[in-house]
Amino acid sequence: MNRRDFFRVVTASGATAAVTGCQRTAENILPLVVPNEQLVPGVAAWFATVCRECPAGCGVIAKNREGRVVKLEGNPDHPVSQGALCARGQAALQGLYHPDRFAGPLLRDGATLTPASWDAAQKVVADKIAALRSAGKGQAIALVTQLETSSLGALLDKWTQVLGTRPRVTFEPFGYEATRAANRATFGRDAIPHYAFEDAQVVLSFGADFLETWLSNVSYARAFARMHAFRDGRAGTFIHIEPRQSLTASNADAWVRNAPGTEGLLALAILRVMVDAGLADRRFAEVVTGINVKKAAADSDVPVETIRHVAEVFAHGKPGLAVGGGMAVTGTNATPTLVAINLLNLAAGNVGKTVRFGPDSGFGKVTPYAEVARLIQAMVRGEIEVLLLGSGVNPAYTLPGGLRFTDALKKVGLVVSFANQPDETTALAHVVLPDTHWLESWGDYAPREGVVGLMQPTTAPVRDSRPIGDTVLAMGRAVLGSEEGKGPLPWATLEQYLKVAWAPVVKDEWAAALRLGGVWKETAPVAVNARVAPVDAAPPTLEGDADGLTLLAYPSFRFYDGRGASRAWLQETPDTMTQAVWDPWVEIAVETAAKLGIAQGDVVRLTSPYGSIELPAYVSPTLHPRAVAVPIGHRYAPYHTPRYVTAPAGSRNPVALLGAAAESASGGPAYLGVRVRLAKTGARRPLAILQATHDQQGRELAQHVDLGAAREQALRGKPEHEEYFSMYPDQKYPGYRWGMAIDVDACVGCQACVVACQAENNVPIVGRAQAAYGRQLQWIRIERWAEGNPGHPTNLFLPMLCQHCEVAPCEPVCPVFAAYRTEEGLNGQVYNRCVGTRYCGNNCPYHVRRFNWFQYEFPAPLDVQLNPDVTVRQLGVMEKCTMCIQRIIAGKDHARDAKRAVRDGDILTACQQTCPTRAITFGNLKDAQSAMVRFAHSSRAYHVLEEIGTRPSVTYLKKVVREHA
Amino acid sequence: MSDSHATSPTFADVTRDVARTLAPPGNLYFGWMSVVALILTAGIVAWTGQIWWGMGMAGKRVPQMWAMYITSFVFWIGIGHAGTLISAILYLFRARWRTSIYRAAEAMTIFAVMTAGLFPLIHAGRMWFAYYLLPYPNQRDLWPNFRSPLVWDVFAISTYLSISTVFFIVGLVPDIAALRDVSSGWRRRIYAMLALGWEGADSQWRHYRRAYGLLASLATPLVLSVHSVVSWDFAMALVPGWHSTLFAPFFVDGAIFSGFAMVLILVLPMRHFFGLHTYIQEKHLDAMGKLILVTGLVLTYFYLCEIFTTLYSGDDIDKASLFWKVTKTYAWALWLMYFCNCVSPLILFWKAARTSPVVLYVVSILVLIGMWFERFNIIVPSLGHDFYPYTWGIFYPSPTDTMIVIGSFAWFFLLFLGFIRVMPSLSVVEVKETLPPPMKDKAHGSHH
Amino acid sequence: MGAKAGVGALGLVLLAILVFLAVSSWSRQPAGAKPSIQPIRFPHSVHVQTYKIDCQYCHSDARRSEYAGLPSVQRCMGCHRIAGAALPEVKKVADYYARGEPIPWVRVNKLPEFTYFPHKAHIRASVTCQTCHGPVETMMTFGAETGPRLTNDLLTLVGLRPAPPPLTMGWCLDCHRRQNATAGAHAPLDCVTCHH
Amino acid sequence: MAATTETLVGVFAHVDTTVRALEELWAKGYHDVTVYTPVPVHEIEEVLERDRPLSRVRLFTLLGGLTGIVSAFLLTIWTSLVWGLVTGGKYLQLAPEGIVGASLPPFFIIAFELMVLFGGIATVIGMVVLGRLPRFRPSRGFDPRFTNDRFGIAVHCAPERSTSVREILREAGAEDVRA
Repeated sequence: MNRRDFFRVVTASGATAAVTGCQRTAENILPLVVPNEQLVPGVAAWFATVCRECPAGCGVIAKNREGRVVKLEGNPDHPVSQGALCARGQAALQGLYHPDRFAGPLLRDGATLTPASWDAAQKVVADKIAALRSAGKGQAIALVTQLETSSLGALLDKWTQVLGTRPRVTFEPFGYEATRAANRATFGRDAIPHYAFEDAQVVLSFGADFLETWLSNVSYARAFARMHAFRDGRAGTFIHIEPRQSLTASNADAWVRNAPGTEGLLALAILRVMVDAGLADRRFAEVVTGINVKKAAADSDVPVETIRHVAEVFAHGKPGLAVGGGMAVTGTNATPTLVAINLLNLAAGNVGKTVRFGPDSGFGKVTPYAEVARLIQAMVRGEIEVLLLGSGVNPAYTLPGGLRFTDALKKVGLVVSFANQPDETTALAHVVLPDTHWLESWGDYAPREGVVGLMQPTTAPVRDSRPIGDTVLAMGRAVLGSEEGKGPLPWATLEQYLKVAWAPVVKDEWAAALRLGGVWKETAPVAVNARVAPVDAAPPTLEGDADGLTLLAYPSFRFYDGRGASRAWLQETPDTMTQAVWDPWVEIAVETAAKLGIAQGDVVRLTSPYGSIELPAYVSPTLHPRAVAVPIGHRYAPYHTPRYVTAPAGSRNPVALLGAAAESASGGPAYLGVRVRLAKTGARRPLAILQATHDQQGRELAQHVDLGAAREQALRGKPEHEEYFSMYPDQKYPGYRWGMAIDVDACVGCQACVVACQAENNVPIVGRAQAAYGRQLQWIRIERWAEGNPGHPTNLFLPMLCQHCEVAPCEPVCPVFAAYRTEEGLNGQVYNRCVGTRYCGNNCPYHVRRFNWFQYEFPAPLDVQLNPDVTVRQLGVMEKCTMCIQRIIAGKDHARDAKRAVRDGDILTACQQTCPTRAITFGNLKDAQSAMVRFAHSSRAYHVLEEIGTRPSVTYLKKVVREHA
Repeated sequence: MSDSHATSPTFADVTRDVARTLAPPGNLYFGWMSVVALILTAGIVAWTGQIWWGMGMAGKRVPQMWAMYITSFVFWIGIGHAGTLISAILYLFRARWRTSIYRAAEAMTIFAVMTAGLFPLIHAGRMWFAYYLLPYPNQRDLWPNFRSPLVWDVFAISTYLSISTVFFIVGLVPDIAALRDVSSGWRRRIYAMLALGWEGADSQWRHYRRAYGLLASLATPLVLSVHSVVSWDFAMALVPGWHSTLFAPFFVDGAIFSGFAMVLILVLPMRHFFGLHTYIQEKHLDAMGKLILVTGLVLTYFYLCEIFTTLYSGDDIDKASLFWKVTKTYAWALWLMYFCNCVSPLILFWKAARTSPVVLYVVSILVLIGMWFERFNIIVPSLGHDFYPYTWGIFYPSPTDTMIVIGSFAWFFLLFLGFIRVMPSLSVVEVKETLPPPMKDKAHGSHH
Repeated sequence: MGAKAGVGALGLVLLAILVFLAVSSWSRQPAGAKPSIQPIRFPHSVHVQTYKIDCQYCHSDARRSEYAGLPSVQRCMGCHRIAGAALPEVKKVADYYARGEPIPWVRVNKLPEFTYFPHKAHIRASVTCQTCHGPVETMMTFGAETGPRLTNDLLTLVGLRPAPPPLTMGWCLDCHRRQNATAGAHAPLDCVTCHH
Repeated sequence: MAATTETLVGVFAHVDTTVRALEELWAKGYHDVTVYTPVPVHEIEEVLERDRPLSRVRLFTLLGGLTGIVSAFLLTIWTSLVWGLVTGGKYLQLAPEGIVGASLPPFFIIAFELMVLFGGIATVIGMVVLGRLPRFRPSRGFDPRFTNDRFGIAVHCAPERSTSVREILREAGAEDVRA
């Protein structure tokens, strides 16, 4: 029996586990026809695979219950994710169970796509290809896919060769072409190295948003936490240079706001200061002779002292690490800028230490944007007659407006899309051959040299879809007229090809490799020869009005290039900096807003030479006044509207404003390439912002301590604490007493915990209007508290969830004991007992209790994702964080099976499990040896609103602020 | 208004005048009834929608998980208090002027409590499980949480409703007997049933009088306790602006204040339309006016105390909450409340105002508005600006909760309008008691 | 005389409360579904009593999962390929197997969906199946009548048709408390253990 | 039981005449008397209550109130001991070492409310029982005027003494005397 059938049978049995409502009608229980060793109904089975929500390629494990995937977690054995997973990865389930997924192949019939059989749809494509081939026009066939580093890529390349088509184009909107070009120039190596953040003492980032989307955000966030966390009185330093206070910038010990496009100037100025101060090798003197620090300071809007200070801190950190990237570092000067950054790394002696060539990133295999642009030009000339677009590729949305992709596509006779849900490109396609979701697919993926993750189906296909590999093989054979097992394309399926390809690697260890999630080995750094030469990193040339504002179009950490946007979980997860959900916005500096009379929520029209978009304004006190910033990737899936949000007409995609030109040195796109004009439209569309204010009003919710003081306290211990006094006897805990420690210093505000919690605990989506009105349901939220100068604040990220107070204000007010304190120190919330008086919600000083204002729906098939261990709440009941009581029960159950007590680390809450920086620790407060208790007794420990006397079980650790970073 | 007894009515006059109020009503009455019924229907439709679609139909949110419904709940409970005060406390104090209004006031109490009692149900997210709050033996072995102020509410309000009703019915029995004996036909049969065979025999009166006195002495502490318990819904909570030991007396006083206003609102039209000027005289209005004035002044004192204790407490969060209430989004509601409750009753320092039905009516309406907003100001702004700045927010009423609150007034007036046409809205017996007893030998009776 | 009557009246009120107590505790609602017709007339008594098959031979997930599980059709056929192969009801099983279809059994014991009941923990604590499911081994048709209906109770009294015990919360709690008090067990009494 | 009694009813328009009649009857030793009044009249009660014990309604109130207090404490404490759930760090539980916890104050509120409730209901029950209510048939001496504006004295006496009674009532100023 093959795997897919096997899942299908189990799925049939799983269908009995109804999850919502309390129906009392007779229901059927379907037993398996054939028993299955791996899947026991009621017991989770875990399958390792690779996350394909972005090209970072994190290893994940999928939790399968009764044949249905219900939760994703980072694969703890995988070297990239190391057990963590970001918000986008967590939300991949919503792609799998997306209500808009195509039910099967589609063929265009006039204006609409109509369902067709696989045979018919494939035949249309195969016939066309065959016709072109026989006419000798193989070059009129083009295949564009997302980054496929391993077997699938190889198979597709083989396919293009066999059929004599154009070479495959690997299209990634964020391809890091300039980094490759700079490394080519400096090190003679066309590659993106591995950056060892964890080994650095000082990280100097020029716009590289490595905590959001840059290269491999989970892996780098974890490494960053290791480097930056306060441990034994020491902590690394992180300096970030960017015109906008991004999430990454707000995690920096020092954020330097520069004028857009001046990163290269600054890098060279820093190098100049280092050389002048004797902190760098003399051979760098020649490359910086032409650099005037004062002029660079004036051009970049950064004070000279700051440049000197940054240089000093960077030079003294041994080793340090300078990274550059992000969308502000694209455009006409991208390669010189990155060369300058390379020089900094060279000068500080970081290459080979923290900048490691050898374990090169898979991003090196991306086809440069310039070639994609050439393909589009060929389309415009009518040279392309068949265009095959793999899933994950949505050029109609992600290609710059200046390229006029949509017009070009109209010249193509047959556009074939393998996307499995509708997007801007499938709307223009002639044939849709839906690819399976990656959670349903075989495959492999190498995020970097030496690490190859194996992908396996973790569930039966939710909709009638086929792996792209299988489809092209079938079509290829049809074109060639060959049979399975024969000819140049003998493999029946991608699975077969994969197993053949892997046979020499894994030999007999196939099952073990599958279980582990892939094969990885240490890849030694490769020595590189550097070429030190002067570089001109003058600010980029920008198109558009000279007096316009520089447009910073940057990828949203929630949606990447728009791939994640169809996931409602991500839409409802707030952007940490603005705390806005659903709608995109244009970030406008206060100065600009005041000048133009723009208030927050005013709809503003942005016009560039290539188009215009309309977005509500977010007035930012931190943005550089010469810039406006718009996140990329905000789009709505059909089922979102009007169920959750009403989408205004017109484009809101900032990429549409960009020009087509590629940077000459690297062939990369210019996300920093245009100036835009702003105009008020007169309309208003207030943003759905969850946080009322970023000002703590002195309430010390998120606390911080200076590094010096933290060192002092770490040595001497915490100052004495006022003893708690009560007229009532203390509660006794016969068994465990659960608690949590959250390190505010480690939290980077990535929101992964929010989505993990949503997935684990069946938290519904409420939609834009409801969320804006304080009715969002997430059990955990990341608050951003800004301290100090509003224009240049220190941001503190505070994950706030139920504090499980020992003297909980919510409990005694409940008339029916729906809220009560368990014997294990949790605040229990019994949904079926709850009457909905909401008294507890009022009385909770933290306002972490959530109320089911309506009967929230889980549009099919999203309901299949629901965690069977957690009740789906009815309308009118209160809910809140349970500290994953279902995981606690499972953990205790396993411990009892092993006839022992629960040990530290046996139970991980969903938020803790997914946290890339390990900011959250759960454990038994009665176990003095547990990591949680050590945190709770740390000198940095405090409780939020301690003075109320609620005695929370959640302890926070103060953020450590570097006073002179 | 018959002028046959311009000086002092006789016992027979009283019986006749009261019986007259129960004559078949005219078009004006039915007109009002249908208006009220229509509004009530709209309220019921709104409630039905809320049950069907969920609590989200009302304007509640985080942080204002309580809003219009609890405001109205406290408002109506407060209204009820004046009735019990008049019927029980003033009875114990032998305040004879109460007799002409106490029946109407008592009915108002019961209907107000019946209205108030709806609101916890309307407010509950799953009202169909509201019975979980009752202590009844169940298969779950689970009882209510007697530490919860809401369970205290259940006990206090159900006791209050029961005792008020019992007190009311006990007071009605001799009156219905009197009506029975002057009416005929089906009315007589119904009254005969309700009168329980009351004859006014000495053996009945002696137990009746004793029981009535005992009920009055039970109702007196009860009326003080009920609003104290209601105030503890707030005072027991942590919310800044709620967590105050002042609340019990503050609420009780406010309750009586608003209750008297409602009594006037009900009694003045009754006096006008039924021509009861003989029984509800200027001195009655004057006494009511004085009570409103006094309770209003006491309330003003409590407002000042509230502000003073907050400012003096040194609690920054409390102070921030107060400052916000006084100056920000909801300031209009606060200042409206201060005007209605503190300033508008001051006109009653003038006797002319106290005896003018028009002035009294206007002041009463202002007081009711002010007292509704007092509860609103306690609930909505306090919650909107409490401990946690992340969730601070502004509450906007929705059509549903607005309609339900308006509907509750309709429900109350519907009950009252129905009552005055089927039951004696003036106490026959007690009014007779206040008259000089008929004496043949006038000199003989003079020492009373 | 009068006072006596009053005391009598108070007594009546108390009596009414007692009657209410008795009635409400008697009327514990059954948790099982209405009797329904199973696709195959499966006699537990024959399998358990005549052939001495252990409960967990068929309901093999009970010891490792939340659910007790039903035997796969293959497991049924393991015996029935030969045993009783000619019986009409067994032929139905064979037909399902031949078609590769699961048998659409009708659920009998169903707890509300807000209740998490793990069989595994109870098996580990050596709770017998009969404790909750009643003397299944004597039943020709399982769960044809569930819950404490009056007729059922009366029939039980005279030893006719035994009813499964009521799967109500109070009943669960009684057992947990009894086990903790007498057997030194650690049966949880935390609400959220079962309701989460 | 050969003796039959006759009921003579005197209808009075005034309180003082009624009192006069009563005093006369008392003086003559007629104590089996029912007085009907539209309102309770102090002067009449004074005569009637002279040799009667106080109404026993208050005994009902006391018993009811005490029952309320006791049952409230029983209910609250017993339910806590049955399942002593902890809320807000407060509890009252049955532990192996006895009753633990100190969460009693809220129970006084319940006790107070139940005291009033039970006391009030018991009072009414007392009134109903002692006042022989409800009465389904009018008593022999009742006249509908007695609930309006007339006072009545019904004297229950042996038939042979009716003349004397009639005389007394007339003397006192009865408007009408009937059998």
